[in-house]
Amino acid sequence: AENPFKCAPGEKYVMNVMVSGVEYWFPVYEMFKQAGQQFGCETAYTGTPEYDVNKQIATFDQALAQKPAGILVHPMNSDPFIEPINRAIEQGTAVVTFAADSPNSKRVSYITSDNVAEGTYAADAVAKSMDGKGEYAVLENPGQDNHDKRVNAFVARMEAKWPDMKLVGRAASNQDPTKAYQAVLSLAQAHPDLGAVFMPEANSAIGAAQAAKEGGGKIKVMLADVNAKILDMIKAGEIFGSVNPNQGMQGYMGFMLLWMAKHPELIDPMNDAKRSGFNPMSVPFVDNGFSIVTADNADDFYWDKYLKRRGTKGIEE
Amino acid sequence: MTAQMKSESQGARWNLARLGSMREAGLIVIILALCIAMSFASPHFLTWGNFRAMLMSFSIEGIVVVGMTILLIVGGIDLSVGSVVAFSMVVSGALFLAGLDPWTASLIGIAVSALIGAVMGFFVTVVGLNHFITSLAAMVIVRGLCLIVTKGTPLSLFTLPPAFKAIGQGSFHGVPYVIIIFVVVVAVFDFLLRRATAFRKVFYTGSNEKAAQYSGIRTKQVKFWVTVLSSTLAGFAGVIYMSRFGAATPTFGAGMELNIIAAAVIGGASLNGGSGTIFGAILGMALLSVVTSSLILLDISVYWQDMIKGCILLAAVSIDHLLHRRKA
Amino acid sequence: MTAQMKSESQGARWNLARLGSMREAGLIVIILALCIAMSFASPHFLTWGNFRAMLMSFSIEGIVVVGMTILLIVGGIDLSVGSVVAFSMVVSGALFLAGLDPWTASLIGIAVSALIGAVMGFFVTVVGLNHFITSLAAMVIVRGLCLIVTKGTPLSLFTLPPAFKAIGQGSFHGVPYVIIIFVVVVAVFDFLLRRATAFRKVFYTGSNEKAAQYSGIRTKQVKFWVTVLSSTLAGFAGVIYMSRFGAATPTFGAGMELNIIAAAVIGGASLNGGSGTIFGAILGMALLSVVTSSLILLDISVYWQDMIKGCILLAAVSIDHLLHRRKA
Amino acid sequence: MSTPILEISGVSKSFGAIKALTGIDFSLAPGEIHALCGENGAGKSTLMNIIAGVLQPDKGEIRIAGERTVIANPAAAQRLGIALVHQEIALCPDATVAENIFMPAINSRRAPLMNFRRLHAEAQKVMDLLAPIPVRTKVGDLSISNQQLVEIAKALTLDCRVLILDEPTAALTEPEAQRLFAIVRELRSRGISIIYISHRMAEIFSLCDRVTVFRDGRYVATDEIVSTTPDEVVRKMVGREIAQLYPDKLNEAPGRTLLKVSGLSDGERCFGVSLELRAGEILGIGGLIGSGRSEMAQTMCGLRSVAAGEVEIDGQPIRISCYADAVKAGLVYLSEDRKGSGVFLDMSIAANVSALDLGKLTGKLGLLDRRAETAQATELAKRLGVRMGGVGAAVSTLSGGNQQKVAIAKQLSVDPRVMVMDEPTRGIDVGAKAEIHRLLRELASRGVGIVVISSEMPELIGLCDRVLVVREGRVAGELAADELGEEAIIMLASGVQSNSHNARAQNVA
Ligand SMILES: Nc1ncnc2c1ncn2[C@@H]1O[C@H](COP(=O)(O)OP(=O)(O)OP(=O)(O)O)[C@@H](O)[C@H]1O
Ligand SMILES: Nc1ncnc2c1ncn2[C@@H]1O[C@H](COP(=O)(O)OP(=O)(O)OP(=O)(O)O)[C@@H](O)[C@H]1O
Ligand SMILES: O[C@@H]1[C@H](O)[C@H](O)CO[C@H]1O
Ligand SMILES: [Mg+2]
Ligand SMILES: [Mg+2]
Repeated sequence: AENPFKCAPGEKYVMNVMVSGVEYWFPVYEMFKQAGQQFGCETAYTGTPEYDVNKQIATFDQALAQKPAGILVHPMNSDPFIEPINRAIEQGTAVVTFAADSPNSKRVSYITSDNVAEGTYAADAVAKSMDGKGEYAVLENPGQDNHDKRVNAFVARMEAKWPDMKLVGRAASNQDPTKAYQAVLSLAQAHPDLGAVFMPEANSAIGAAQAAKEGGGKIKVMLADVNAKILDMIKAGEIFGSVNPNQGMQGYMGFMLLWMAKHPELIDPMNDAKRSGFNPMSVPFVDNGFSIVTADNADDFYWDKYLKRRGTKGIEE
Repeated sequence: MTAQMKSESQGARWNLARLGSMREAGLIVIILALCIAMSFASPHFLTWGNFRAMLMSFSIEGIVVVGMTILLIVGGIDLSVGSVVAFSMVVSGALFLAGLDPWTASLIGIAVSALIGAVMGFFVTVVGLNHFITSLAAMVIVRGLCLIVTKGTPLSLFTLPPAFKAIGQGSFHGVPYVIIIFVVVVAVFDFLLRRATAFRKVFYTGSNEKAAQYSGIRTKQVKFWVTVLSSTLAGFAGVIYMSRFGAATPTFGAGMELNIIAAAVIGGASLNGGSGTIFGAILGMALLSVVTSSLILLDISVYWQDMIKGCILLAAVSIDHLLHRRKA
Repeated sequence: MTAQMKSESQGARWNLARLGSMREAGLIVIILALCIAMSFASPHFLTWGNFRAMLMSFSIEGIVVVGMTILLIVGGIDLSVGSVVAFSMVVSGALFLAGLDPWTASLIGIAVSALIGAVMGFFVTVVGLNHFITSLAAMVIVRGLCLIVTKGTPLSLFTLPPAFKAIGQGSFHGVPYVIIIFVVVVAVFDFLLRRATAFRKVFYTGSNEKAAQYSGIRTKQVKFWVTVLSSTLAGFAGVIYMSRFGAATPTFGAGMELNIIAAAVIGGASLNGGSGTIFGAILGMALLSVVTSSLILLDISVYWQDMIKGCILLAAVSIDHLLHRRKA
Repeated sequence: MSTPILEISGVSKSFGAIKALTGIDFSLAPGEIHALCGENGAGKSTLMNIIAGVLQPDKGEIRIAGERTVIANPAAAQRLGIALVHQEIALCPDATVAENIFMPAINSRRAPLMNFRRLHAEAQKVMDLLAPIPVRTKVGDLSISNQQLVEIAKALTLDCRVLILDEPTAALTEPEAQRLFAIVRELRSRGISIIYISHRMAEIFSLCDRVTVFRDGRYVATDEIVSTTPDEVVRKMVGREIAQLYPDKLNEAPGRTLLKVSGLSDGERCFGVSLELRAGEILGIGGLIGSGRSEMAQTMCGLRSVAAGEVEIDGQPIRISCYADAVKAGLVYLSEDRKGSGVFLDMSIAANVSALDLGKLTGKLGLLDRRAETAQATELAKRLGVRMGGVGAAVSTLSGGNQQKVAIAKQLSVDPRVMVMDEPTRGIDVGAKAEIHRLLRELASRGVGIVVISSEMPELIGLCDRVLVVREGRVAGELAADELGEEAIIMLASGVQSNSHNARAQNVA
């Protein structure tokens, strides 16, 4: 028979995010796009450049108005997306969430790296390098779910497994490098023995790492996510390390999940789906894993090098 | 004289002849021109779905714009609106989760917002601080309160009863209630601002506070109540957002104030007080929304969106200004 | 009269007797009070290290505050400063990565920032838009340009030569260059603003533009150049940030404008123009910074930080206002 | 005759549909003081603004010393040696008196740094010529009349060939005005040409050499002062004879007490003021600039906080904690500071007129009856002869005198029991002034209490039945109708015996 893994003409899959100009999404889309191309589908990258759920929903709605086959969405907040996602499902557009979820909606699947595992791993790495003893602090971005999970997991792991590691300060840096800079400077003043600081994203880390460096380099900086600057600093030993979600897998598997959700006729599992009219494609959760970025492997995480290697135009196609 | 009185008596604002001389005419023309251009550029633009998405995206904010415009007219400004919207959501949401029925919870949320307005009003009229710094402090404090109430995590209000959710998510013969509420609020306040005696005092106070005092107007009272009104409308918007989103997010609406103020200013409100219309401010909001959604529909690269958006905005206000100036 | 002349001739600003009557006295008292309270609460507060840390954290922003204050005095406002800071970083950074030496690259970055100021100045003085809407559009456009240049990813300038990095990271006999630059910029502009003939025109234009015009002052020119100055200083700050962080982040400085304006307003600048001092604005900045770092030092929960910060801010400006009013 | 220093020919200027000037001719000889007269809205200020580069003419030309010139902006006018004291005070409220006085000089100065010591010393010297106002004061803290003096002092510092004074004395009292005249004469003797705009005929006839009259934006005539009379000038201005400048005074005993003030103090500028106003009479209040007349009136009406004292209206003591209380009790105050607190410049004439009592224009549901508002404004504007495009026009488009009429219309729109009017006819032309005086008399005879604070001596004498004179915040004395005279008022006001008082042509005004 004919290869079933092919899109009909005009079949389009869309990825939708907030703060769309930010680097994290690009490698996700890169593989989303690749999977789409391999299936002969159209793909598009959409979203709002702002950190604003209302605006993101507007772009989601707009994308929806064009009746795409599926949307891979990073819902900035969970519940506000229930109604839009359900509306999408009703009109026949498949929806998969990634990196953040809307669990109460009818989205088909949710793909993410395990934020708790990331925080836990980061805690272990930091504690081990300090021989399980010392003071640490965290910078936060209160209100963003995946970031909160990472921080909480980090702290929880320390408490559970490393009793001699002492949490001496928490400050909100809200993804702003200057706030992170000031926070780390102040923390270092209040706690001269501060040995490590963890933050759940890369923007703050640029400021935090600089402050740590000016403090004489005694403070180990640990974070999640990467960018060129972070990688350079990791290589130079100025940043201790980073846990980086496998963005490529997030995008690729995100597409696959969408595609399957849109083509349930390909699957015929042993259950009551067929008889009762449910979508037989049921994979509620996928873990796309994460990488530990150290000086050894940092070179493989540069976005521009990756783009050059692949010879594509990134999100602009 | 008779002719004048006649046009006056017809309520006349919608009279075609007068439309040409309206402050808002320039904006209407520009928005229409953009829409026409867009309908050629993208087949998706002139669809009910897209139109609905645009209206939905600004109608709740539109309620906040109403309060802000009146506050700008009196010579004030309110940077705290985004925080108050969130706080109203959060308070109502928390009370609902604590077992209150959502309607009562919402009323309390709105009342608390009004109270915040009253506190700001106190600092402005009794202590004598200016609106900018007072509302800036309020913005920070109220955002802090949101974090304290929620411990930073969004409240999930999945269990809100359908009747309540309908406000934000339901529709009447295909027209979402949100849009209906928005249109009613705008129409009522636009009318009141043009016609009601109480609101005339707002213009006097904003135009020349001293002259208003010398006309026996209690300008402090006027400023106080307008401040309360702005916060109350923000609180009302917060409740509708809660119904629409079925959630109460502590970080919601951060940065909203700039967009709101921009809409009012584009629509002709002066930051120095004394002038502005609700209708104009809503057109300002509509302009911002049309531009944003056009860029998305045209599939403009995200890298370029902000730049193009800013340029269109600048061009639009320049054209509007020049059109209007020529007339004056 | 002789006594009066004498105090004048002593340059007098730092004369203790006059200090009491200064606009800034209230703020100084409040900041000192906070510092004293803090030194009891935390043994780390009154250390050179902490003082240095606080200075470091606001000194670059302090340069932006200087420009903003002058712009507020002339009756303007600049919402684009955060974007311009980022753009200056990004342009200089990109040019450096393209092979230019960092000094030339930085000069170009600053020049481009000045150009942005000139474009805004054009829209304000020739087209006739107000500063608010013009700089709002510029904020969006310039942020967009940052995205276009960087494609959304921070530029890593790890390879900047040590001599250049020293500006932002090095120090001279223990005093960071950043602090030295900050102090010099503030001192120079504070002096000029009080004493230079050219800057008097800024006050006149902001106080009553018409009166200034009637006196032969080309107020449009004044407004134009002040707009350029504000952007140029923002660009200069951007270059120093680049040197400090060894990176150029397209999203850098988003939301910075509110903090900057708040500092100037706390320090006595009026949003209606005509008054303000650099020294006051820097005190405003210092107040904000002391509060922020105190909260961290005291290990206040992140959920409570905003609320407490806002309350202290409100209390401080209220006390300052009342102290000052009593005198008047 | 030598070439005129300034010559205007065929200048026209319109604002939209309103023709402010039509083919105006005017010429100013070197070293003369040339009066410019005309009704409110005749176009005087508009022409001066054209000469000073503030406005551009639509048609016509300007010659300076025979040479055709375009005056593109105020800086250009300054370079040509033209200085203008604006009718509406245009000073920087946040700057000191000294800086305001020397603003043009500071602007053109090359020295990079300010020398504040010299600035203050020199400014004080200039200021003292007019009044001893401390030059380190912020202008915003000065009363409106003192601001006017600063505005004049500012013009004196300019090295000019042509000095234009647009109603400089509108809020000045006799002594300040006399000091100004001495200075103006001295300038003339140095060859400077002066254009002097005023509605006070006495001043014109004692000061000027020639007089030009405008009517409805057109040139009417120029005469040598010596060969004309005030009556003739007025006739040319108004186009008709003005039979009687002041209405008849009260010729019966005044009625019941309408307003009684006892022991009123604000603790700062007025102390222990007591006065009584009775039905049918017009009470005048005189005094020097800064004597505290305005403060007294403002305190009475709740516009300043009361430290001690009582106010009774119709025998009823009233509690006034703010002005709204006074208005409710029927006590209204007309501000001397038209631009600052008298009118809403950006708002329509109709909205200005109705500001004092919106209640009576409010229908059911709290909505404003705009038809009634329009009708009210139209009626009052007609009664006061406001020259305007329509009651929908912004007040800022009116001439100074017409703005003042709007401010008065606002007071008349409520039916007050007592009106306290601070410089009510400031900037109002002779014809309209007579009209307003008649109106006040008529109101008084209908039982409305009228208090008139005026710096214009002839007005106090011609209009009032009784005058209180205020000195340093206290009532210095009272003059009955038959005691009224300039000398008597001045003596009480200044507290010294003035023997060589140079009485002006009293019969004229
Ligand atoms: N900006 C403006 N817009 C519209 N009309 C104006 C404007 N300025 C002046 N006018 C009109 O031009 C006419 C002349 O005004 P102008 O101020 O020159 O009168 P004036 O002779 O100085 O009167 P006054 O004695 O009251 O000062 C008036 O009818 C006035 O309403
Ligand atoms: N806000 C103020 N601060 C300081 N002094 C003031 C203030 N307002 C008024 N004064 C001063 O108070 C005195 C009396 O004021 P005012 O000028 O109102 O008196 P007046 O008798 O009404 O005279 P006129 O109205 O003719 O000037 C003046 O010396 C004036 O300079
Ligand atoms: O920090 C990033 C982004 O902020 C986004 O939320 C996606 O996941 C995280 O790794
Ligand atoms: Mg005039
Ligand atoms: Mg007075």
